[in-house]
Amino acid sequence: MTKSEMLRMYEQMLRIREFENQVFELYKQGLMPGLAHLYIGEEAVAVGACAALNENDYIVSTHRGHGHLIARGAETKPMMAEILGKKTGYCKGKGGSMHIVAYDKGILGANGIVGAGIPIATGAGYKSKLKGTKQVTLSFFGDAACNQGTFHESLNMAAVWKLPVVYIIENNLYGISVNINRVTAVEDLSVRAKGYGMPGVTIDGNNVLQVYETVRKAVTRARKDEGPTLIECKTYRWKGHHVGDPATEYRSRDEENEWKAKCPIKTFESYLLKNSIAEEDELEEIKNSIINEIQKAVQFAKESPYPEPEEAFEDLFA
Amino acid sequence: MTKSEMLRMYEQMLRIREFENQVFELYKQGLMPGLAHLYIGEEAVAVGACAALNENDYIVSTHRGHGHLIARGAETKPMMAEILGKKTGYCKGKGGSMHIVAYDKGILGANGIVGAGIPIATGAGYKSKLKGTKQVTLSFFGDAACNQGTFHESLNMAAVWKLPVVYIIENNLYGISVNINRVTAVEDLSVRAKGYGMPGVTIDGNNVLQVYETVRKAVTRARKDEGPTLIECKTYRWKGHHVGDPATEYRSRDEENEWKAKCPIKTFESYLLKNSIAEEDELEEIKNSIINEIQKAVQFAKESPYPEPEEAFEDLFA
Amino acid sequence: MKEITYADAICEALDEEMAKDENVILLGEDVGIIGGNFKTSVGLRDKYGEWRVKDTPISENSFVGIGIGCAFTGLRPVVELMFADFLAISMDQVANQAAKLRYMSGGQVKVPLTIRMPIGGGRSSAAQHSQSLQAWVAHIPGLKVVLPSTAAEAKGLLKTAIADDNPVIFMEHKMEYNKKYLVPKEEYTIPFGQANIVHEGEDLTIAATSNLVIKSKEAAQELDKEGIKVEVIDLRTLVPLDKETIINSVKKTGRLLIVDEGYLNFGISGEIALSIMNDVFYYLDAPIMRLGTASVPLPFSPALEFSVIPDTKKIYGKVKEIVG
Amino acid sequence: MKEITYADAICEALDEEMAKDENVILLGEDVGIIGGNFKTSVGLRDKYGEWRVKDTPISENSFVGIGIGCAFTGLRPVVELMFADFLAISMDQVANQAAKLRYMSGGQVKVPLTIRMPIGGGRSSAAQHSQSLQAWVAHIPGLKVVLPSTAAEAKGLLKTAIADDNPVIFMEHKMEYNKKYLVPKEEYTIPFGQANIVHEGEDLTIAATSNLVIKSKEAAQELDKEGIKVEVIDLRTLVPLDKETIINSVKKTGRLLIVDEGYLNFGISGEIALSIMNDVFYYLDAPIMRLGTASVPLPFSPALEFSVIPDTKKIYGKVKEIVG
Ligand SMILES: Cc1ncc(C[n+]2csc(CCOP(=O)(O)OP(=O)(O)O)c2C)c(N)n1
Ligand SMILES: Cc1ncc(C[n+]2csc(CCOP(=O)(O)OP(=O)(O)O)c2C)c(N)n1
Ligand SMILES: [Mg+2]
Ligand SMILES: [Mg+2]
Repeated sequence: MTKSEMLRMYEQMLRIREFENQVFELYKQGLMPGLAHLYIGEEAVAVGACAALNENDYIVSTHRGHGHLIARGAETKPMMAEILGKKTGYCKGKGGSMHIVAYDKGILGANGIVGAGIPIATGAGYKSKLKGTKQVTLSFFGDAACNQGTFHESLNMAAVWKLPVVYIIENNLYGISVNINRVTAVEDLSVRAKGYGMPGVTIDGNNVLQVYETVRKAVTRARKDEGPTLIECKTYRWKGHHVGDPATEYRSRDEENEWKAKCPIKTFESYLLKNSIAEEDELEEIKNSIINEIQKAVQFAKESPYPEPEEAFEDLFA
Repeated sequence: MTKSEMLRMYEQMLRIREFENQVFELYKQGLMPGLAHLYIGEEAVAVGACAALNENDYIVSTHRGHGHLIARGAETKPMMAEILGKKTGYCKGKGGSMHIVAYDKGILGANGIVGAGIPIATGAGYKSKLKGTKQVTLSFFGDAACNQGTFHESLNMAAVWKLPVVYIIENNLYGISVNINRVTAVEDLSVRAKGYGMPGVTIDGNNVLQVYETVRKAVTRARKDEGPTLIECKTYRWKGHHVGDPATEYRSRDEENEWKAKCPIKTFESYLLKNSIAEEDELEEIKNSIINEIQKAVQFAKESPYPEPEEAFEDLFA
Repeated sequence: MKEITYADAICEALDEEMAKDENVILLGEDVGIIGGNFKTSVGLRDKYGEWRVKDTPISENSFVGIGIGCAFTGLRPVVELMFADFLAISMDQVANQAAKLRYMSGGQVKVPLTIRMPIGGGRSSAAQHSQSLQAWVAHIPGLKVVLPSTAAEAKGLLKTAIADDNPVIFMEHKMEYNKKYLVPKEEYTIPFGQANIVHEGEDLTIAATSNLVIKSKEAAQELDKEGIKVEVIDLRTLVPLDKETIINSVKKTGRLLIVDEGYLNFGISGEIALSIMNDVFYYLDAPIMRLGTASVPLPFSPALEFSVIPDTKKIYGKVKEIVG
Repeated sequence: MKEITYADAICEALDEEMAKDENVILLGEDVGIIGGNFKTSVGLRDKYGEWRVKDTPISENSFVGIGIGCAFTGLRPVVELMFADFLAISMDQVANQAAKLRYMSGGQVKVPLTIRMPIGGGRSSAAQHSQSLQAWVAHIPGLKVVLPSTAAEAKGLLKTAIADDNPVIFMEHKMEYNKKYLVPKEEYTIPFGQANIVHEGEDLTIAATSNLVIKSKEAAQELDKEGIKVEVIDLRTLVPLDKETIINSVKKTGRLLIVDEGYLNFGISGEIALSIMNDVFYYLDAPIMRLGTASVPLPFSPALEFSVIPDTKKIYGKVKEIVG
């Protein structure tokens, strides 16, 4: 990995972090309709994974999708505008935080139904396999999604048909308020891969280089038509389940602090500095440019017009 | 296991075989409405498994349910009457072959939706756990049902909550025309148990004693509140998927003959004789009494009246 | 009377029934430690223990099935779906199993199962978390379908649901949870199949469901001032449906407007109209009209969402249109 | 014209579209080696290979989802559900995903997906394999819904479905598969949203779906002899619905009977009636009537089943009741 590739990953993690911070601000200011599920703390997963893709590959995201979208190259202006329900948003205000699609980036969509993106990702894989296009699809989903029937059904089909899909579990320990240990008896969710006949591995989801390396191998495997892989990334969401959840009742501040100490961005920053890959001021510059960019995205979103009521009746049928 | 217990198992296997033979006859004579899925060839699974139960335990069956019901003690007269759509049937003609319930025997129902009985069985287990009744539930289902989401979801919950349920896969190699190897990459479906954190084992489903022993251990475990077990029984259905399927297009006569040579009844018969547990004429007597019983069941069913059209409007709400 | 929220009223109904009958249990996502996504079961896990108030994994189809297995074997489970939209995931257990098992067994078993879920738009929850899918369940024989309006209605009807020996789909409106209402202090229940006239009038009948009953009443009060007397009927239960109350009212008023938040197309309003048509046809002074959610997925942006769902103003406008 | 079965007509439509466009694929249980449970894809796997005609595991919700993923990325998949009852298992992908993804994306994507499935009773398949669930899908914005009557209709409409850039629910009647019909020899398609008058008359209009069109026509021919002239309309597609043809006919006849095999309660007939009410109200000589399946689960025994589903005799009887 070149220096510029590494700095790109660093930048992308920062972009997600700052984007989410500003989404939270907009929520607190009462400017955001509905809710949003923040990706803060999990940045290394999306960024490491998407760094392993080619331009014409696909990703399928979840309700906690901002991170995946940014990591895959979605633009922050139309994302932020969408989150505020504006006409200039990716979905013209029809989708909102949970449903952003950026088709031109191969982003087949976030999804509000837990587990529902997994078969869709598998279908994208089916198409690539059938057409021999060598495109790979990344399917992101949470620990809790691993208990939906779609996880099981889709992974089974992907394995038996050797589809070019990489399944990435973001195990942040919780599905809303429910700790994964209260609803699943196994320690590592990646063991389920054995039941389908595909490789499964559990890694540190806060280590962007490890995520990148692991996903890269899986992507290569998929591209060579050797089939899917299940990768479990252990990570943590720093904030509540959504912007309105204080996360006070079901987990401890100690636990939160323990994970914050393992901040994926800080960790990578130290790595870059310690190994003299980058200088402090270089990183500072990136930070400033990101803050600036996101500020502009917020401004763009705020200043954009709402859609006209009649637009509600458009875009139903092609 | 006592001699009389073994003879009881032998008798039950014969009862199923003869029952199914006569169901097939009724179909061929055009006396049976709809279709039926015959259990011929798989008798050792139901009989071995149900022999391990106490009187107040539960079973949940499938579309291929006649064998489970008989093994669990359902009476052949109201079963046959139900299959012919008669008023004297277990369900007064409303259910038919795929939907027989015999609540007084703890038979919570056959089910026409593949995989749908698994959560229902799991719920019966939940009740036993909550109430501390020590009742165990057997959940039967086929190899193809293992690819339904309900399999995954239910086994996960049973494992994490340590519910007293024993899950029994009848791997007869096919879901209708589809060989399990064409839709699943793993050799033994019992490996999936690991993904939930429960024990899983694959056994010879044509060996009634092995089925009995394996299920007995799992039942004991469940009764001691140690949780569920997944047991895969390798077996084979001798006939087509249902009475109308000649099974000519998707499997070979050689394969069929190979499995017929492993007939669970013949195998057990040889065992009983070789180990001098029973004499030929004892077994002959059992056979004759069974033929006689099923003949009476057929006669009962044939002679029973159909329900009156108005009865279609009864039994909707309690 | 006391003033409590709609969410509290539901919690009270659950609490009272759980206290009375230890076979009543509650299953669903996040119903335990945090007391439900909409705070409808706060404190119940502490009071009744984790086995009677169970946080489930995200496995809707199967935990509804677990509810059925429990109901089959002697319990009276209440299963919560976090959003009515998740009916789509659990529809097999709801419609092919719970609804049919008694009938298919020839009456051998009963399924005393209540399935609760929030419906409705208005919170920018977008297309997959805002649907009012009563048309799906009302269509399936074997399910009772309840749509309470106020907190008092929700409490009384939920207690009846839990005591019912049949599967009951209980649809709560998510915009109501935090609203306060007067609720009787003493214990009470509200029977199924008895619609409730919440506002009397002679000029036009509105038959409404869920919180559109409240909005219809608001519209009626506004119309009162203009001398247009609207009778507002809270349908309460779609199955069983109290046709008699609607018929009697329409015979008096000669006009009927049906108001429901489900998608208008192929929703419940056509059925309600047609099922009373024979009885009221020769009394009608105007065609039967209805209001529903426009037949598009619920859009996210509030600039779009409010244009597609019915509200007080739209009800008011429709009445004026009909009355002339 | 040539004489082929309804199943063959479907197979021909699939074959023609697959030959024309290599992006057309077929997914479903047993569609491959044995050519479908109802023999609607015989020979296609041999012709187009196992990747374009794929036998799937029993994973309905996910293989519908796979169809969506394929449709998203450039294919035109046809997914087969072995029975319409299994919609209940796949409803999330059908109604929350396929129907909504285009809209939620603000029009960025399209979902050219056809989902085929058999509906209907009459084979003693009992409660879980006999349902006609058109009301569920017709209610969901974003889905087109097709119910062909004869083999010729099935072929022409299926070709249109596959060519459509939107999700189409295509419901075949299982009692028709083995029946022979005349079908044009040359290639043809039938557009959506254009109902078809299959029998003309002035006394009463029947608007019917699926194979009840055929039975309605039989009844009409019987009634002809008695001088009762019935106009029979084959609705063909519920979404889009050709209201104009119904309205014009009812304006002429003054009477409407809607006939559909879905459960009567909260089924499609109420909607059809109400959606044309404003246009025909002052032309009506009698209340609009309808026939549907009685609202109980489909019973197994033929002694019971035929008493709950509509047939020629019941249509005949209902017409007599209305007309005279
Ligand atoms: C099918 C379904 N069930 C429930 C929900 C409500 N819900 C939204 S997110 C969520 C938790 C998801 O947890 P996980 O998959 O671990 O993802 P995370 O939120 O932790 O990123 C739940 C229960 C939903 N949106 N869809
Ligand atoms: C959900 C569902 N999908 C499909 C079917 C049609 N079907 C009935 S039995 C069957 C095969 C079941 O195979 P398996 O589970 O292995 O049981 P077996 O028939 O071999 O005993 C299928 C596909 C069904 N009844 N339910
Ligand atoms: Mg999580
Ligand atoms: Mg099998």
